[in-house]
Amino acid sequence: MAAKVVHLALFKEEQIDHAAEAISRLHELGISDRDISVISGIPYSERILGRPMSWTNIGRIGLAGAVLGFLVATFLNFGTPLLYPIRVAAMGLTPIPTSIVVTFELTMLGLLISTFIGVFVETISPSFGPKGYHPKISDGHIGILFSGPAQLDEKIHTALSELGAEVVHEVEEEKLWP
Amino acid sequence: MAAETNLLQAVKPAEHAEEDPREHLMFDPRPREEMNRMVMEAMTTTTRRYWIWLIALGLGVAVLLFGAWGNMILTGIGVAGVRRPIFWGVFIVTFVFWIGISHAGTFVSAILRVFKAEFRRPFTRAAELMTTFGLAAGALYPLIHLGRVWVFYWMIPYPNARWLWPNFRSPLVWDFLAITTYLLSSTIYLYLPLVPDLAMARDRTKGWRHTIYKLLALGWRGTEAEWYRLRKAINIFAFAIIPVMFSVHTIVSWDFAVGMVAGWHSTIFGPYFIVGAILSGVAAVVTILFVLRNTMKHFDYFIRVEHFDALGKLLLVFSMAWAYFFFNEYLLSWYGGDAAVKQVLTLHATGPAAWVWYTMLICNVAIPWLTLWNKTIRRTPWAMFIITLLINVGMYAERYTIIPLTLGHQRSPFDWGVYNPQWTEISIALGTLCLFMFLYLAASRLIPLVPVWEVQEGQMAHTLRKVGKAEVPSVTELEE
Amino acid sequence: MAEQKAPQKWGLVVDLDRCTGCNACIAACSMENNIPFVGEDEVAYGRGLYWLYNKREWRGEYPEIKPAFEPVMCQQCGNAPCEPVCPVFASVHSEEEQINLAVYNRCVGTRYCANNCPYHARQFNYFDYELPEPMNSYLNPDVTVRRRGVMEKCTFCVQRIVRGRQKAAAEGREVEDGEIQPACVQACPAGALVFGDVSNPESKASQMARNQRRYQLLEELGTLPRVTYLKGGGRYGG
Amino acid sequence: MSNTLSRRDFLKLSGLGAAVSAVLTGCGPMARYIVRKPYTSMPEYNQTGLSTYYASTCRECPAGCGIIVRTKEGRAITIEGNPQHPVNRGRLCSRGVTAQQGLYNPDRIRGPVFQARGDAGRAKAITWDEALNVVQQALASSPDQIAFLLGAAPDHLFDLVSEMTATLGAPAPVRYNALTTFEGRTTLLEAARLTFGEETLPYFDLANADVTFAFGANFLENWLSPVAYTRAYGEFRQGRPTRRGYLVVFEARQSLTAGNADEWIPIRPGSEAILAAVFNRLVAEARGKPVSPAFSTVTVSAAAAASGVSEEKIRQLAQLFAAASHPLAIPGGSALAQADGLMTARSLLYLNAVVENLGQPGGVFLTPAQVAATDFAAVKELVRRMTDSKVKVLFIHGVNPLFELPGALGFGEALAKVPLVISFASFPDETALASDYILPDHTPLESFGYQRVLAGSDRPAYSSFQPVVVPLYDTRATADVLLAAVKQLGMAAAQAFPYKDEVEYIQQKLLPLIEAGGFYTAPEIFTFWSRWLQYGGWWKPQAELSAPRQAVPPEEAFPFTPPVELEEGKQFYLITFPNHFGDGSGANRPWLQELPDWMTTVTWNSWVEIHPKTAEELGLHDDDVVRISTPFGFVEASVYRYPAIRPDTIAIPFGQGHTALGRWAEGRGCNPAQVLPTTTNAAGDLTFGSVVATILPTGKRRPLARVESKEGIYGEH
Repeated sequence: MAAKVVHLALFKEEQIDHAAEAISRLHELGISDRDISVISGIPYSERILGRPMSWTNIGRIGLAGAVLGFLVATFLNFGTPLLYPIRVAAMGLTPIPTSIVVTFELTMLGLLISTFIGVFVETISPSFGPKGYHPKISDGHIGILFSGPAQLDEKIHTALSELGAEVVHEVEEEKLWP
Repeated sequence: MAAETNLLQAVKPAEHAEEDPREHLMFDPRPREEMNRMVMEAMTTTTRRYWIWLIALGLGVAVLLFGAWGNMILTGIGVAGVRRPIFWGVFIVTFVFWIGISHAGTFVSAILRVFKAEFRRPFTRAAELMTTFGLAAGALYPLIHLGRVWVFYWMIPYPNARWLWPNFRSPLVWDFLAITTYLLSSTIYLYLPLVPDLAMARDRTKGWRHTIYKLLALGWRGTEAEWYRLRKAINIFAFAIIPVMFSVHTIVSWDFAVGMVAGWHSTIFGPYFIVGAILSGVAAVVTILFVLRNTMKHFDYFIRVEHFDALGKLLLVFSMAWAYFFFNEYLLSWYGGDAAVKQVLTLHATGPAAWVWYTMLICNVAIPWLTLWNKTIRRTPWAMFIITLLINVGMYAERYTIIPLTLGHQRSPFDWGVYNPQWTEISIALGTLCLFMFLYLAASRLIPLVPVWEVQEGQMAHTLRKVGKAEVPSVTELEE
Repeated sequence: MAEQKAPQKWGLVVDLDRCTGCNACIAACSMENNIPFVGEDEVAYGRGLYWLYNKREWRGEYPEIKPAFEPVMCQQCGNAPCEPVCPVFASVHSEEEQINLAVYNRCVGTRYCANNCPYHARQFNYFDYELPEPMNSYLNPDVTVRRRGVMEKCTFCVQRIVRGRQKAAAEGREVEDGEIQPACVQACPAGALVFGDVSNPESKASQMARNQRRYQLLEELGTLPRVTYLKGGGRYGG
Repeated sequence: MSNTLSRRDFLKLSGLGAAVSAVLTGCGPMARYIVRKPYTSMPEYNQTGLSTYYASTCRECPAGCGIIVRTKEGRAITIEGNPQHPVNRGRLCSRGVTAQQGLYNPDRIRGPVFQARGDAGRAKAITWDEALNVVQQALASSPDQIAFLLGAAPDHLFDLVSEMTATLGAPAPVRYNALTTFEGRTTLLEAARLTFGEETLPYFDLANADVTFAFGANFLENWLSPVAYTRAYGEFRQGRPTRRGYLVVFEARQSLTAGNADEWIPIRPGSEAILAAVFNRLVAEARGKPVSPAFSTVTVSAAAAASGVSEEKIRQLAQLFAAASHPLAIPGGSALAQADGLMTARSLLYLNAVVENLGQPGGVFLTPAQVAATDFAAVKELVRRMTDSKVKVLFIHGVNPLFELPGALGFGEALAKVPLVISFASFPDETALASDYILPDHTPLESFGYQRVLAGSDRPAYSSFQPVVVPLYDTRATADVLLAAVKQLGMAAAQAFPYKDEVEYIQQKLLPLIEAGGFYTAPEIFTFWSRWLQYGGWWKPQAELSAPRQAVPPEEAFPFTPPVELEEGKQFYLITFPNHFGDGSGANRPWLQELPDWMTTVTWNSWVEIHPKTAEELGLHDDDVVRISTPFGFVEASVYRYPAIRPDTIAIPFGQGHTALGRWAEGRGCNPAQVLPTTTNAAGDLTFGSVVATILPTGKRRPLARVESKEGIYGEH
């Protein structure tokens, strides 16, 4: 396949209907969802734009963290007292009631920390699909990034302009994070 | 503005003199660009007064907090007023106070988010910042009050040379774990929704700010995948942080409740502390919103009378809930007949420091109940400012009653004691107040205090729908 | 050998009918355990470091008034409220002596244990207390000198228990009843304090603890104190 | 004993002593033959890491309890009771266990000084050679112008000085100690002489008594031998399986003894004599005994009127006493410090004869040692001589008269008239600072000596002192100083005292004991000496006290002095009582200062006890500073609202109010000696018992450092 050029179509925030329409047009023009990426200043659900659902591992990472936290808590509760047994009051060496508190806290800590780590890792890990950015996005514009074959450029431009989009050619990948 | 007002008047039917939906932020949309500009301006505008305050508070932190603390480390904890049998004093009172304040952010941000209370949108960040900084101020106290702070790390869960770990049966270790969890998670919870706004700020700044925002925005572009991840993470946090929040103050209450101290050993303490914490936290949010509204540019747009009104209602509910638990404590001890507990509770009201007890009741019950039912008062920001300050005075008095005053009147009258807070303690308590305000003041010019994207998202979902002759406010469910 | 046997459970019996309230126990305790004196202002503010103090309450009205003395020291609870709350295991139960140990070197000074002690038997070093030269000469080398920020309390003179046990072991015999005496017991002029192994039903302390005048401080809290009091002022004991 | 006796030889000798004691005690470091060395070259009697125990005698009060001092690396660590000692049987009081704070007191006088009567500019340290010259010249002056003022302990120094003054032709030494005044010791001795025909202290067998009446005898605190009597008290309460003693104490202010009594009878001060007399009559009647004429005229109603106790109560108590199988009456303390104090003492001693307990278990015995007079009258006489400039040289040892004597006696003024005052004080007390020379003695834990008069011992006993550590400073035993000075005097005096040093003198005094049937003996003095040091003294193996051979009641009818009438609400009886500071010398022991008072739990200061009702009437609150004035002076102290005192009586503890004596004692509280009278009773004892005082608020407040919670105990905030 020939080298694809990345375009960005910017819609004003009130033109959300047009943006959704534009995506359908692109689909019609044979540009698949894989080559389209929507960037926006506020979240629009996939439903609104007629896009396939995104997919993320955050839930699983969070769960894994929770399990890890639970295991650490179990070690602290039931392992460490055995390493150096010290009796306090008439409590057993590894009483259940107190261990529940520690277990809860550490499980939650594991869950929350790993959720964040999940976000972080997924954000900085390489993503596929067109990259590109325009500061207008944070001003509320809805940007549709897509890459299509060069021969379709004309058609696409016409179609998008009809919908009121401001089209940027050949958007450069911007280095937004070190 | 004038044009809009006219427009509103034109639309407003004369016979419906009641509240206009456009008084609500959600029904008073502004273009994203304008809103960005307003927030950025608010963030970058610093007046002379601002710098004076910032420097004064910085000095306050240096002298009142670290100066007094340093002196106490060098001479001994005896410069504080603790004595037998009152081994915990102002430090622990203030600790509980700050941890209580820190419940506001989570409550406003997480609980209201989970229940989709739309009025929360403009001030979730302001509240979350309170959580983080309140915790930062509060978490100092377990260190400050230590007799030997230089060996504080012995409490951290790691083994010593003989493979002796800390005692996980001690509520103080639970405290350590809970506060660590809460501090980390609330900081992340502050940070996650901040990322899109940081990207916004990144796009509008140059120089050192740009560098910082670029770094912190993690390369945010706003792709669907990013939004999806963020939403997912925020959802996980919103649901998970609520039980953590409950656990934190419950564990703080267990510091007292698991003990043998008469007046502490009560199952009611967990919820009692949580309700008190939310009362004091929400009150502090109102206090801060008043200050923000009056000092920061454009904030009168974001923070509106409706917010004071809504938070006022919440405060009234929590004040009642607090009173309910307070009554519970007295009823049960009165009915149960444990002489020691009864004596402690009676002495709170009749002992040498009964004024603290009365302050607590007046500020926590009488004042909210007498004022907050009234819509006009709820919608008068300065009145709310004063009321919420008083509520926090009352909550401080509550903690003071629970800690030193209870410890001072235990089972053996021979060993009763009167606790006198000393200058060091007052200075350190004020010092952490300075720390909190300093951090808040600094943060107010470093991060966008209003979650622009959340406000925009909300405004998008809110419309005025014409039903017959009326324009009815309606909300579209855009989120899943 | 003594080590293979079940641990001795040391206990103290305080016969309040003998106790006169003379405070010799307090002085003896202070000198044995290197307890610093804190001065008038500090005592006035409730910071006197008395490991053992004499609780004097008044009974009756003038002229039928009379002080009721009750020497209170650490009760060495079997189920000690001070122990589990310490985050760093500075307050632990000793397996060998069955008493409540205060590990000064491990203490970080949270003071939680002291709040949780219903007997107010724990004392705190608010400052480093000056002991001018050459007064430091009398410091007992068997007992740690505590620095500021550390909790301290009665240990049943654990150093004497250990010394007594070692002496008996060196001589190849069991510890005799009454051989080991904490400083307060040793000084008590009225013989109101009796110390011994309460797990041995034959020891003098055990026998006294079975007296019908017996009671324990705040028994209802379930702390299982090792100190037993015998009511004073009463009639003939059993 | 030759000069060249080495430590090693000495230890060999000591080794001969049988080691049967429960606590194996060694012999002293023998201060005089040993020089101080750094710990790196440890003296051979020390072993690093091991404790060495020395038996000695406590000298914090004259009772003479046996102590065992645990030393380690040459330092005195703890002081424990000597389990074999007949006085205390291993027990000790708070003063005894804190004696190290005297030894290691940073305010000690560290060497001989020329003091120049407090003129700091001219004060200078001197050498012991210079000091000896001073003492020698002082002793060489006209004998009748020499005076010795000694404390109640130690006895060996008193013996030596007595012999010396006799040889020189000087007046006999005067002995004084505030405690002996507070005990009423002279009155008791005189009463014993009149009643039993022997001038010796009675021994009251409290342990075996069942109903005991105590008039002012605070035997649990300071009286005669507090540890011995407290030990007996324990037995009195719970020592017998089926019998619990019943104690009744008669006094206006509830002391610790009265607080521990089953009944405290708050009688009016000054009514003790008539009450004692009426008990004599009622008990004799109840027991069918002839009533002595001195008592037959006393009526119950008169006694009731005088004392404020109801007739019914008096009869009931008399009945109780008469019906008891082992009744015991103990006179002492403030009861004897009244105009009729001697009569009170005689009546009560005779009351024991009425119930036939003399020489019986639970009764009255006589202690063996003859007591040298330590009476107040002799001190008064000495002060008169000093005032009349008849004393040119005054030696003071073991007593602090400027503090202990009533201010009204004018000892300070009298002292100013003595050209040469030589003090042997170890601490810079008031009197030492007002002396010309301070030639510091060793502190008791560094000294040799013996104490002979052991009022708490149930058998003949001598208690020994030995140094438990080498002397810390450049101090010298006073006996050595005197012996050396006498030797320098030459001629007859030197021949009368051929002793090389104090130890030789003591050994010579011990010679009669070798054959006296003690629980150990030895073929010669050196072996005896080593055992003497090892056991901490010498005593008979079993209890051995003589019963009084006779009992003579007061014969003729006695004109009882009525109690002083008070102007109600304005005047109050003032009671001065010693607490754990003893004669006041304990005030420089920081732990004694920190020790809560028995009854009030006050520390570190003086207070004035006022009944709460009276305080309310006077508008006084706790901690208000009031001025207590008597015709003899005034003091100021904070109010303690004391619920166990007669409403017409106030009380101040003795022992504080030092203007000297080091950092812990100085400027603390008030000295009630300043308000005491100088009048004496028939036995020559100070009548401090019913001083009339007025209270004047000063408007100041000085909170008392109390251990109790004022709020918790008295419901005040």
